[in-house]
Amino acid sequence: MQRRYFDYAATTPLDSEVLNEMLPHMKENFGNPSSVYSYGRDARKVIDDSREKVASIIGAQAKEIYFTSGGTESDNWAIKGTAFANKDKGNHIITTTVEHHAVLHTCKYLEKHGYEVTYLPVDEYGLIDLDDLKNSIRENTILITVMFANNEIGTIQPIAEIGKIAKENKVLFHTDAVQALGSVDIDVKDLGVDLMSISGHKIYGPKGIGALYVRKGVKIDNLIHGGAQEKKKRGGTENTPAIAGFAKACEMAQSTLTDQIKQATELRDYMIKGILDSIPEVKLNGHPEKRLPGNVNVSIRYIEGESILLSLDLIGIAASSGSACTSGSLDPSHVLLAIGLSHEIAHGSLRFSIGKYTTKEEVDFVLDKLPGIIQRLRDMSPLYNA
Amino acid sequence: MQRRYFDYAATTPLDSEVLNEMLPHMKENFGNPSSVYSYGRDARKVIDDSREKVASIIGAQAKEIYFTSGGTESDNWAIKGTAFANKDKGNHIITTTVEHHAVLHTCKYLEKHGYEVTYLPVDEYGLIDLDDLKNSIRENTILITVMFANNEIGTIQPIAEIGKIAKENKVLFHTDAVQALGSVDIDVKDLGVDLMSISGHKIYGPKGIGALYVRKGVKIDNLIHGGAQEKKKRGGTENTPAIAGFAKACEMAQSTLTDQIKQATELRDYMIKGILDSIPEVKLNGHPEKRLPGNVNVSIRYIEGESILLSLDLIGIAASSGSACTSGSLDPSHVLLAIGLSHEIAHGSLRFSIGKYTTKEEVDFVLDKLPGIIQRLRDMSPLYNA
Amino acid sequence: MYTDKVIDQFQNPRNVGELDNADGVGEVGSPACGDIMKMYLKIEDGVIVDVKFKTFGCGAAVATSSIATEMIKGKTLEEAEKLTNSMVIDELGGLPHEKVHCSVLAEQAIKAAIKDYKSKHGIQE
Amino acid sequence: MYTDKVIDQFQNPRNVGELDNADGVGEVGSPACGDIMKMYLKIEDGVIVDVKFKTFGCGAAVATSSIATEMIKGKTLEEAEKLTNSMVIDELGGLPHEKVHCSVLAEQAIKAAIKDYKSKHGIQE
Ligand SMILES: Cc1ncc(COP(=O)(O)O)c(C=O)c1O
Ligand SMILES: Cc1ncc(COP(=O)(O)O)c(C=O)c1O
Ligand code: FES
Ligand code: FES
Repeated sequence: MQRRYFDYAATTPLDSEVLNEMLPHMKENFGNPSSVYSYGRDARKVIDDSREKVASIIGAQAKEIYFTSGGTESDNWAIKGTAFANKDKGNHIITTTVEHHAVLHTCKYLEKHGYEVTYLPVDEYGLIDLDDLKNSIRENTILITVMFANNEIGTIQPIAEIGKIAKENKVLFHTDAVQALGSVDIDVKDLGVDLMSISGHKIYGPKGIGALYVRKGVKIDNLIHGGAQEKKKRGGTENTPAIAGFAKACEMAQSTLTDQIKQATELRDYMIKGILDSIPEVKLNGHPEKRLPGNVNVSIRYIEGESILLSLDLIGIAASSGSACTSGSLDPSHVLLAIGLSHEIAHGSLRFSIGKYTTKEEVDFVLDKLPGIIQRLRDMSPLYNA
Repeated sequence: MQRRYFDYAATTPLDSEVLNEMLPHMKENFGNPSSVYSYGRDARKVIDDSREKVASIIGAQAKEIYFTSGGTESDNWAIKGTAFANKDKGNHIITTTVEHHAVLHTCKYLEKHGYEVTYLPVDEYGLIDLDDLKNSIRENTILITVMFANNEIGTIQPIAEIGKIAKENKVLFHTDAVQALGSVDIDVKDLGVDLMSISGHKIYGPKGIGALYVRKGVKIDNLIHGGAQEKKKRGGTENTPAIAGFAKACEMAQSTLTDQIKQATELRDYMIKGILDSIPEVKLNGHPEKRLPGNVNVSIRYIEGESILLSLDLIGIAASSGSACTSGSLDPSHVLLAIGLSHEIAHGSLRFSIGKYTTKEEVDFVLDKLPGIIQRLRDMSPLYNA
Repeated sequence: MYTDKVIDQFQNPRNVGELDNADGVGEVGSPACGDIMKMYLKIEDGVIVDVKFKTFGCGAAVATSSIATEMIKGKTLEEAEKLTNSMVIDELGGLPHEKVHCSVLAEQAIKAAIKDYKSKHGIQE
Repeated sequence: MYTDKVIDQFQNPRNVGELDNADGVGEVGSPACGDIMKMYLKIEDGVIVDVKFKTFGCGAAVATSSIATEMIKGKTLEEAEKLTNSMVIDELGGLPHEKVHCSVLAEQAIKAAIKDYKSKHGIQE
């Protein structure tokens, strides 16, 4: 069966050019970059070059980029690292209710360790209110962490404005840009961002690699102590192949960014319109314009997400859902609840995410099949026609 | 120029069978294992199977294995995670002066956060004294962390005995087995180990992957919070290719362990004898028998390690040194100082580590070239003949 | 994750729908929790002669409802009351751990429908 | 990491050795720090006519010692005293950041040897 992938927001296939960039470092050029001999020096150079590349596409300097094992580690490090290092200045952190669990669970953990956290609410589109943010800042606020773009509903926050508010109030500003990288033009200096998390596997790069941008001068404790790697800020033998692959993926993302945005946005809007036009009682989640170019998120009344996913999977379509039934837990997506959906509606939500390999034919296939699937499930539902 | 690699303790080349195991998961089978659709289910199965394999070679149950980004993260997690989770029981940790920096720097960090750490000294061979250990245990001791085998001098600690002492005193016992895996037969249950760190890239597996064994029932806080991966104990999208590769590498290491130990031990003893016989004023570091099968570590009087490494590198030999001059810092290896070497002697130390691709011809090449290199550098040294 | 039998029951559910003249109706779960099951029973001489269901829930919820209706059709009320979720799971060839609770719902829905029938007909338990 | 010139000076160091009848000898560094340099100068009419060195240290230490001896041979003491470590680094085509301190040692060793000569000959600074 032909498989049609609509879950680029979860993870992306490795680009074959990226793989080609990685392979030599997995085989011959495997040396430890901390060594003086030639094996090591080759690896060192690859890492230095990669750091340059990653830095340049987000407007940072190479020495402000620290490689990590992924977006989750970057988020944990940014938040715990600045919280612990700036304890003398205060113990208050501001975030939002729609963050990724890597941020939310880290904040919850810090609450158990004497920190206070304000979770800013969002409006029906998933946007925070800037006045709210301003009013939440206190004497003892040390960090604002607001995600760049939401992974579920695609909503893009006003990052530059938040950066300005943070700077005016002399509070550090971290943004989780895992979903934004490769989908939005990012310049950390323009945006006034102090710390930023990014990840490789969301942009056709390898899994298990990410980075944290730490603006020069920002005080941060280590999360992972060890050897002298990453200027002593993150221990562990460097993952040279993954670093090389990540840099290549960044480079490719940057060089095709404008085209990618255009192509994805067109397919996205076509898909949203197609779904809304052909299926009654469906609602778009997230902001109509301020959203990731590849994000389609809809709530479908009367039925439950996992059963839709399963039906789609049986005809080769891979998508995702905000229903808790996909994971077997009780509460549906905290993001969908935060934008005001009822549990029932949240359970019936679907996310299709579009990537660089998505074709109009694939979208048409979904648009062709989805109404029938929905109807079949609605006919089984005690809530429908009820 | 033909390159001869003698730094397997730093990192190993990826085995081509391991790479073959990884490639399908990098390309077609790239799905997110947390997803319900078939892409994801394939990945989930790979991870489950891999966890079984890794568990079985160290005598653990699958559910006691948590994948991490490497040995350093595992060490950090084991120590901080148990320290934070068992704060109510006490704040005292026992370790040794010869641990890897991943352990030492983590302990130093905890000292800044209200923990007390005892650093057990070692004898001239690098072994701790078990009576010392017993005497260091206090009412408020929560963790003993002692490495299985030393990465620099190869000395193997009496792990089973330490396990017994820990159990008798109801103290958790973590061991950093990054160097031991694939070189020593390991059974966590027999050894009485509660937590154990291992890493992929030391056993011909991929970089950026490791695991922490956490015995069932051990209380541990997360180090990296996030999604529901790894039974909610370690967030981050799973690195499926690396996990599959790590499991394959474990399997291969286990199936050839006895032969590998024999082959490496023979080459090691041949190399040690060759160096000691042909070069005057050279001393073996580490224990003569209780040492890793692949570890050769010698101190060479009157000359400095980096200049030896450079000379070796120029004829294609890759080795490593305990001299601070290799990293540009001031103090030579803390391990060599801990076994009682003077700064001067420590600066002139060399480590050759032997791996599964090492041949007798390669060893003979080193034995042929090394005396001349040493002599040339000694002739330049103001300490020689002085 | 799901067995072929689960998939078959999900794709081709038996006995979907409602019974206009049902003798007993049971509804369990809540949309907030992500699952609701509604069972309709037609009962003659203490025997379940017809059964229909409607389910809001995951694939496992649909499959367990469907197979449960097959398992009780033609059975006496006493037999039907003995149906447990593990019998349903066995019949499906197993369910993923986190989906076991969905099968409990099917058992409960049937019990609720029988109870409804009994109370309507004044039968003491 | 090292330039070809560094490697060449390391592999084929010029002026290695000692001068039995040196007019000035300078020694800097300590084995504990991992580097010692010893410079021997032969001086005639205020000109360095011969120079030798011995070095315990890294490749950069050897290379800077070697090239420094080349740079001062045939020079007057005044010229030699003006030698700085950045001149040595330039001559080598650069050094890695963490090896810059090794080049300072060469400068210091020469200065120490000249000082030794001057003090032995009662020359005021
Ligand atoms: C004893 C020991 N512990 C920990 C580590 C760290 O492992 P990794 O490089 O996988 O982070 C190493 C190797 O660098 C090691 O030799
Ligand atoms: C917004 C956001 N933050 C963080 C992460 C975590 O990134 P990673 O999977 O690289 O740990 C993800 C993806 O899972 C994400 O979408
Ligand atoms: S109905 Fe929610 S998990 Fe089955
Ligand atoms: S002599 Fe130690 S770094 Fe150069």
